[in-house]
Amino acid sequence: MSLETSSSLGRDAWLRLRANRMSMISLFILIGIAFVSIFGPALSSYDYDQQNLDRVFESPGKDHIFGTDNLGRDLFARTTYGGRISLAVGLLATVVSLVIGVSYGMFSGYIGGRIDTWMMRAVDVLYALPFTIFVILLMVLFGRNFLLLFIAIGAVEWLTMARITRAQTMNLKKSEFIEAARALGYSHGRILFRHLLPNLIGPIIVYATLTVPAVMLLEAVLSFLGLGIQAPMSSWGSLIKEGAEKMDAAPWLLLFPGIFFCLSLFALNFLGDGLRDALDPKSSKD
Amino acid sequence: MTRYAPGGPFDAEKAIPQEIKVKLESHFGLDRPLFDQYLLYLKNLLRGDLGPSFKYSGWEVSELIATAFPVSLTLGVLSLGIALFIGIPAGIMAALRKNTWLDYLPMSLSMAGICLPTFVLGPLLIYIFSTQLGLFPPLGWYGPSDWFLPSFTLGLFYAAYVARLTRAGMLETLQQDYVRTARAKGATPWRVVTRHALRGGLLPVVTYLGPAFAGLVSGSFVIESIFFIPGLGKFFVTAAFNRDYTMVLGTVLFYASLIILLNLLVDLLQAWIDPKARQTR
Amino acid sequence: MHSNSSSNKQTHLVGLIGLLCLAWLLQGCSQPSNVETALDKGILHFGLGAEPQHLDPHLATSVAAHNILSALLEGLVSEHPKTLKPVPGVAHRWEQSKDGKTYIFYLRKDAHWSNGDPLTAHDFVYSFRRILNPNLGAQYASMLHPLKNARLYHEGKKTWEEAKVGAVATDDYILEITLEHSIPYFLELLNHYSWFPVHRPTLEKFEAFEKMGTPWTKPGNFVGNGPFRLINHQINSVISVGKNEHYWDASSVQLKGIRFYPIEAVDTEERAYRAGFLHLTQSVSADRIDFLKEKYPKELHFEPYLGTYFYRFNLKSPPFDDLRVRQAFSLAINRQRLVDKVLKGGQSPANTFTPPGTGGFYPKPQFLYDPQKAKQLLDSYLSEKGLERLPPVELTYNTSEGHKKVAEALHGMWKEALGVEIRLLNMEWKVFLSTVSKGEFSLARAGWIGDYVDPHTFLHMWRSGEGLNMTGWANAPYDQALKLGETSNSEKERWENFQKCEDLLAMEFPVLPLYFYVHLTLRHPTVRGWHPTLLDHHPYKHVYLSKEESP
Amino acid sequence: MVFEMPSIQNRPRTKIMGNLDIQNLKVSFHTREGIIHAVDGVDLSIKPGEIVGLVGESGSGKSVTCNSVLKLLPVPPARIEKGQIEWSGKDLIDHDEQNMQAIRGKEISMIFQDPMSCLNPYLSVLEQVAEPLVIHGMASLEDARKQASEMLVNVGVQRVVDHPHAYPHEFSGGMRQRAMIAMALVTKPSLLLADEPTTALDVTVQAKVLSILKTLCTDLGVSVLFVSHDLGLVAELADRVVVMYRGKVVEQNHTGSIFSNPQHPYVKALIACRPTLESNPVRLPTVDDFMNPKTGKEEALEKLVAPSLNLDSQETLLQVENLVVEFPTEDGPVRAVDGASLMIRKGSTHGLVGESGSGKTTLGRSILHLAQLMSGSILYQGKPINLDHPDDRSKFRKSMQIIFQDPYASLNPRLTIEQTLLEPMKVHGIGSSRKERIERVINLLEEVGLGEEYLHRYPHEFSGGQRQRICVARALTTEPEFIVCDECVSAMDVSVQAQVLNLLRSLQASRNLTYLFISHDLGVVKFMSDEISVMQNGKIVENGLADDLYRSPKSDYTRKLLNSIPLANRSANFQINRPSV
Repeated sequence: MSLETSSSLGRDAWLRLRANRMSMISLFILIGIAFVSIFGPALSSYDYDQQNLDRVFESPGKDHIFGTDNLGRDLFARTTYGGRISLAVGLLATVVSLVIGVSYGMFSGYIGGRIDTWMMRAVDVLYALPFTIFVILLMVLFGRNFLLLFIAIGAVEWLTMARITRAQTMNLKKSEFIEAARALGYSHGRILFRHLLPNLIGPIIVYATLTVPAVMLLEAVLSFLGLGIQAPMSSWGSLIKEGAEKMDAAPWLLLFPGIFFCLSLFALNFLGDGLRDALDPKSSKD
Repeated sequence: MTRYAPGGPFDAEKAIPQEIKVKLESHFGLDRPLFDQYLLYLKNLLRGDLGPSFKYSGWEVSELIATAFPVSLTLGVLSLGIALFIGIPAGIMAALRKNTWLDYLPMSLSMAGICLPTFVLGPLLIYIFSTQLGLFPPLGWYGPSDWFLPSFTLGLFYAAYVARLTRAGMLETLQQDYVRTARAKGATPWRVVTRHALRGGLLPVVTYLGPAFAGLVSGSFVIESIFFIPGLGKFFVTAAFNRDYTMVLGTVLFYASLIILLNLLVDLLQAWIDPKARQTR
Repeated sequence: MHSNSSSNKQTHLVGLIGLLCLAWLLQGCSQPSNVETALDKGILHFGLGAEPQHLDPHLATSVAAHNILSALLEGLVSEHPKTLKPVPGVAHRWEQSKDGKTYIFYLRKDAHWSNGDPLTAHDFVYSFRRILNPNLGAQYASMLHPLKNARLYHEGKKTWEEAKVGAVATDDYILEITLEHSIPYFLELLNHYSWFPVHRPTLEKFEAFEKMGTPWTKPGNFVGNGPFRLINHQINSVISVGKNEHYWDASSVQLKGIRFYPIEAVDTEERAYRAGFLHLTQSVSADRIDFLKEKYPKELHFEPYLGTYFYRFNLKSPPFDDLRVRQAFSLAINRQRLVDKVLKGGQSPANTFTPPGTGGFYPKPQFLYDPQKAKQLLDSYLSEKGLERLPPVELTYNTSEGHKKVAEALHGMWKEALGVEIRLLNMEWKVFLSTVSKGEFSLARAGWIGDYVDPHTFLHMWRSGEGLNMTGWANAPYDQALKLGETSNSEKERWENFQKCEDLLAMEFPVLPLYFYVHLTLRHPTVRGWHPTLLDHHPYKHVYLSKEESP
Repeated sequence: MVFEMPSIQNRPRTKIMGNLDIQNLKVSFHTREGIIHAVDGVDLSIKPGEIVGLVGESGSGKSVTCNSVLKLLPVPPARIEKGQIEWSGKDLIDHDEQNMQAIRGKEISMIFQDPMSCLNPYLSVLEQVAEPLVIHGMASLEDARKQASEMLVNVGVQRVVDHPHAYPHEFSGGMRQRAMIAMALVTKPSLLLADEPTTALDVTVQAKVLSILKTLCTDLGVSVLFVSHDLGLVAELADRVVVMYRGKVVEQNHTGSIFSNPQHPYVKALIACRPTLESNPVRLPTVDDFMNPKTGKEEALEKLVAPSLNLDSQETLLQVENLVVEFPTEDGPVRAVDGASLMIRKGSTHGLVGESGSGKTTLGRSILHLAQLMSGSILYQGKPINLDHPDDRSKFRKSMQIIFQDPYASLNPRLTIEQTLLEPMKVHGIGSSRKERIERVINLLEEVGLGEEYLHRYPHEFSGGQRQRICVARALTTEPEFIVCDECVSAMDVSVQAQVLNLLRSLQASRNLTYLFISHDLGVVKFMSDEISVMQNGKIVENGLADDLYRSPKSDYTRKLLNSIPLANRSANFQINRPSV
């Protein structure tokens, strides 16, 4: 059905998203968390690595609203700083996986034929590698730094992205507007980037919102193995790991990073679901 | 690849004289060119010999895998059982009662299950069921009573995924025309779900089973470490950390073949569910 | 979709599964804990900390291996459970020559292997020969270097016979040992597993004389001479030993068996202890001390442990090629605070390298805290180099919560006192070792546990060119003083020379001692005959389980 | 058709001679965008044994009415606001789900439009056909299978006899729809609701399925509510026709009367705007002509015979010679086009008819080099087409265009109309400045009957007919000589179809365009074309002038195609002449 006012697809999707209460709450939570993570460390009167050995394991109070840890560091500063790292790892690794996966999948799906078969066979083979273990191997072998961490994770997560993109490309390739573009004599580059890619964005965004939490979880698992972020920097994963160890003695150490972590995961998932509904072209036709 | 990482299997804090190191490496054939080592390894592999472990002196890699795999397998099967047992009904219920509290509650719980890392859930369950209630042993893998907590911890995590997949799959199939046909026949809701919608709805779950099971068997080292379970994951991680080349290689090969086998099983399962897939093979 | 009428089938199924779960639950809760059953069964449940790489005494390198091997094997002498002073073991008496270079051991005739074979002096000679065999490549072979001419043989320069190594069985039951020079702590040395005997027929069966990694150490194959024998070994799960009826002193062994659990995760081990799964934990996480002190005041033990926790400087690369920087880094550390606020386990601050009192040696405290002086020293270095501030320094440590904590604490102290930025870099154990031994570090964590109770076990590390040194520090006067301290027969002379070594370390700062270890453990009150010892050795034949309150 | 009634001895039952009476039914959908009144006060009744046709275009509420009877509408968003659905004395609206289950499939059965998706792909056909008997406890499992098997044989699905475990995907669309009929009738219900049961099928299959449906229902004494958008089709079958328009019943009468004497202007339009084989008008009347008599041109309705083109005087624009196209599949290559030859003259329309899978679409695409040819030649203005040279390529792409079937899928949803129309000009360097191009775009839009105000909108804001106009405009951006119209009106309601066909015709006249007009609908092709080719199994079975082909078909296949067309759709002056029931 046609709407009275002229509106872009994006606007339309946004309107639908806005009608989805869960997604909007999620979006606000995410914005809030991002805000706190970006500005929190600056707002806090403590540095994330500033110690006060006289005030260790303090429960949440006036000076330290989230309490302090085993070295008397302010948990609020550490949690918000950890948010920066976790969100950055999540986003960057997702971007890496997007760049690799989307170009690979789009290329494979568009070309089709034997090349496509081989390219997808390669993805299958990589799928056969137990992927957590693959990341661990990478981390153990090449030592650890921030850059490598998300490259390793991203390099593993791109597989699913490539599959999704390829499937979508295969579908779209058959659609008549791509045929029309070919009949109009458009170049392959133009078809790929102007006609295919924008139409892939919906599923890509949806999958990306689901990849971010997956990456953050993986980072947490790596933290558990001591392969995560370097101390004294913090990430939610490493804070939760430490908190879990001191769960009965200092529950706040688990509680606050855990709340932040879970909230963002919740929010990202619900936002992803909401985006999926909002961007679904089916729902625009009714 | 492991070979190029810094460190060798015989490095220890107490520095050993170079000549002894050379002796050691020649003992394990590490002094030969990499290519020769590789050939030798392949030759042994054909005989089912994965070589000796560097780290566990006196043990063959195949022997270690043979002892660890049944443990991982039991853990994997139990957790998967729990995951399916909880996840599928929850997913179906959520799909049938879309946008009611019967949907929101299990879906929120499943979200919680996904974002609660096992290293938080594990100790929590131990604290409740073992330390406080004394119902189950806190760790170990010595008898069936040890199986409950770890497989439950792991199962819950996967149940969350299964529930979400089931819900999505069911929502998709419940919209299908053939479900409407079934209703038009006068089928009861129970029959519509079990006989008509479930098969299609579970296809994504089935597709997920392969990687999930492989993940359960291979990636459960966190659980294995928390619950002190002598499973494959722990062997692999310690092997990677210890530069135990033969062990790393052996486990990776083992995993790869396991995954191939699992994918085959999943294909068979899919064929069993989907007659179209049956025909194409 | 309407499905108001929930079907009967559904309910039945749910009910059935519920019952099954309940059955499982009930089955689970009917089991008493290990510690509860242990009193009847006489089994000690022991947290081992790590899976030992080898159960072969000549190849073993870890504390975990020691804990098992001391149950399975026995050397010429044994240890007193409280003082660790030598007491008769396989040898019921021994004689020492005046110059301290020759020992004659008289072996008891009732000493047997666990399969009933008699144990003779030849077995010891065979064992010494095996560990020193260059083809075996044993890491601890150098422990036997005090034996006369052992080095010649070990380095492959001469055969055993040609070298005339100073270990000769003059009789089936008499073993004569000749040393290169007198060693005051020689008898203590004999309790290290590298001196333990191995069963020749078993080794020959598996061609293990010069081959490592043979299955002779597996249960069913292993033949030992200790109070216990190996029953079961499941990797990463459990190692069980049971009483050895062929042990000469079997009647005084009270435990019927020991189960060793190689639980690596400290938290898992603690949970295991709290649930009554273990009698003893290998360690306790520092962060848990306050909590455990409150909950288990009688079961948490802080015991002295002969070891130093320190950092190595790399003298070959800036900024630590300059003495002032090393000094500044040392002076900026408040060791007392580190110990009190961070470690909290009753450790003592290391103001010397050798733990005070090691073998009766009390070095002068010299590594002190003086932040002002530290700042001055660093400033003088910076102004000389024309630097505004020190470029970030990397601190390398191997992955572990405890090391991370210390590193983080020091990071804070240095930042506060010197304003320097430290970058922490954790690595896997093997990567760490190779990085450090290749000298690719600036500042690296280290720790040293004494192999025997003598300052020499600590100070010999800093000899020029010694493999353990790794700092690039070489100092001729130090080598000379060490040599004198090593060989001298007079305690006074030895202490003087060792003090000289300590002085040199405190002047040159190749190393940064932080604190002296304490053995932190949770121990169940039913464990008796277990005494705190400096080396954390606890001869199992004196250990027993009893319900009664200990005196 | 002769068959034995499978008798159920052990469970005698009295057949309810149901009488469906719908009164003042109002159904609305509550969506995010607001409330849509899909059915707005419908009265409808079916007497026992009667076949009632329910006709309307998409969105008229006919399917919703049909689905409301069995309460199969998704609730929410659908809601029955008001009214009664009386079935043998009881109001079904008061029935709860459980009571409805007892009626569904037993007393009232239903068949749906798409046989491809209405059968459960995971269960064997036999099992599904037997299921209603099992559900309603009318037979044991074994007995049910036997009855189902018999019923399947009755509807002509012989396959299940030898292959009791055959699955839906092994069946063609027609066979599946037969199976659906068997499934609906296996319980011998009193009423059958058939919701567009033949729409997705080819004409020949449709004719077959309809005849089976009719015979069977008559024999079993089942009354039928037959829902369709095709008035002509309904005329074949129904005793009485009900026409719906925007949720309301606008006219209901006996089939004969509706055709001979339609009362409501909408019904008149529906009958008139469908191209028939007999007439040869210049333009088709549209619904607008009837509904708005003031602006409409009802007077222009006279059957103006289009001046026929003197084909011989026209030069040949395109010559296709022995074309072969193959597609690789898992079971080896499939020949979609198998040695097709045809000739298209400048300024003419060449029609291409055939059933689905006959290769007509592939042929059209391969002429544009959108599909890889195996062998054969295509000469354009006497020259082969060389796509390798960029200049030739651009020239070729400019002069040949295509319009597709699905106007929803053929526009990039992410581009505005302006972007869509500007892009080809940019790529081919048409127009010197942006301003000039925009002017051209506006002119084009006006030419296809849309205004400047649509420039910045996105495709989803348009109706199907409007979209197809945009597609036409896009095809015209490069000033082509030749356009392939690939089923370009097949998915449309007749009223919209008429508008688009009129547009295409007028554009041809004004721009001297040449069309290759591909369709499965003989009437439409006849209306558009000067010459027609008939395709079957990748081969062209007949070529000829449109009128000749229709009057005296040479091949059996063409004859069969023509015979499958409902009588009413063959002639505008159709008089119902049915044998009485």
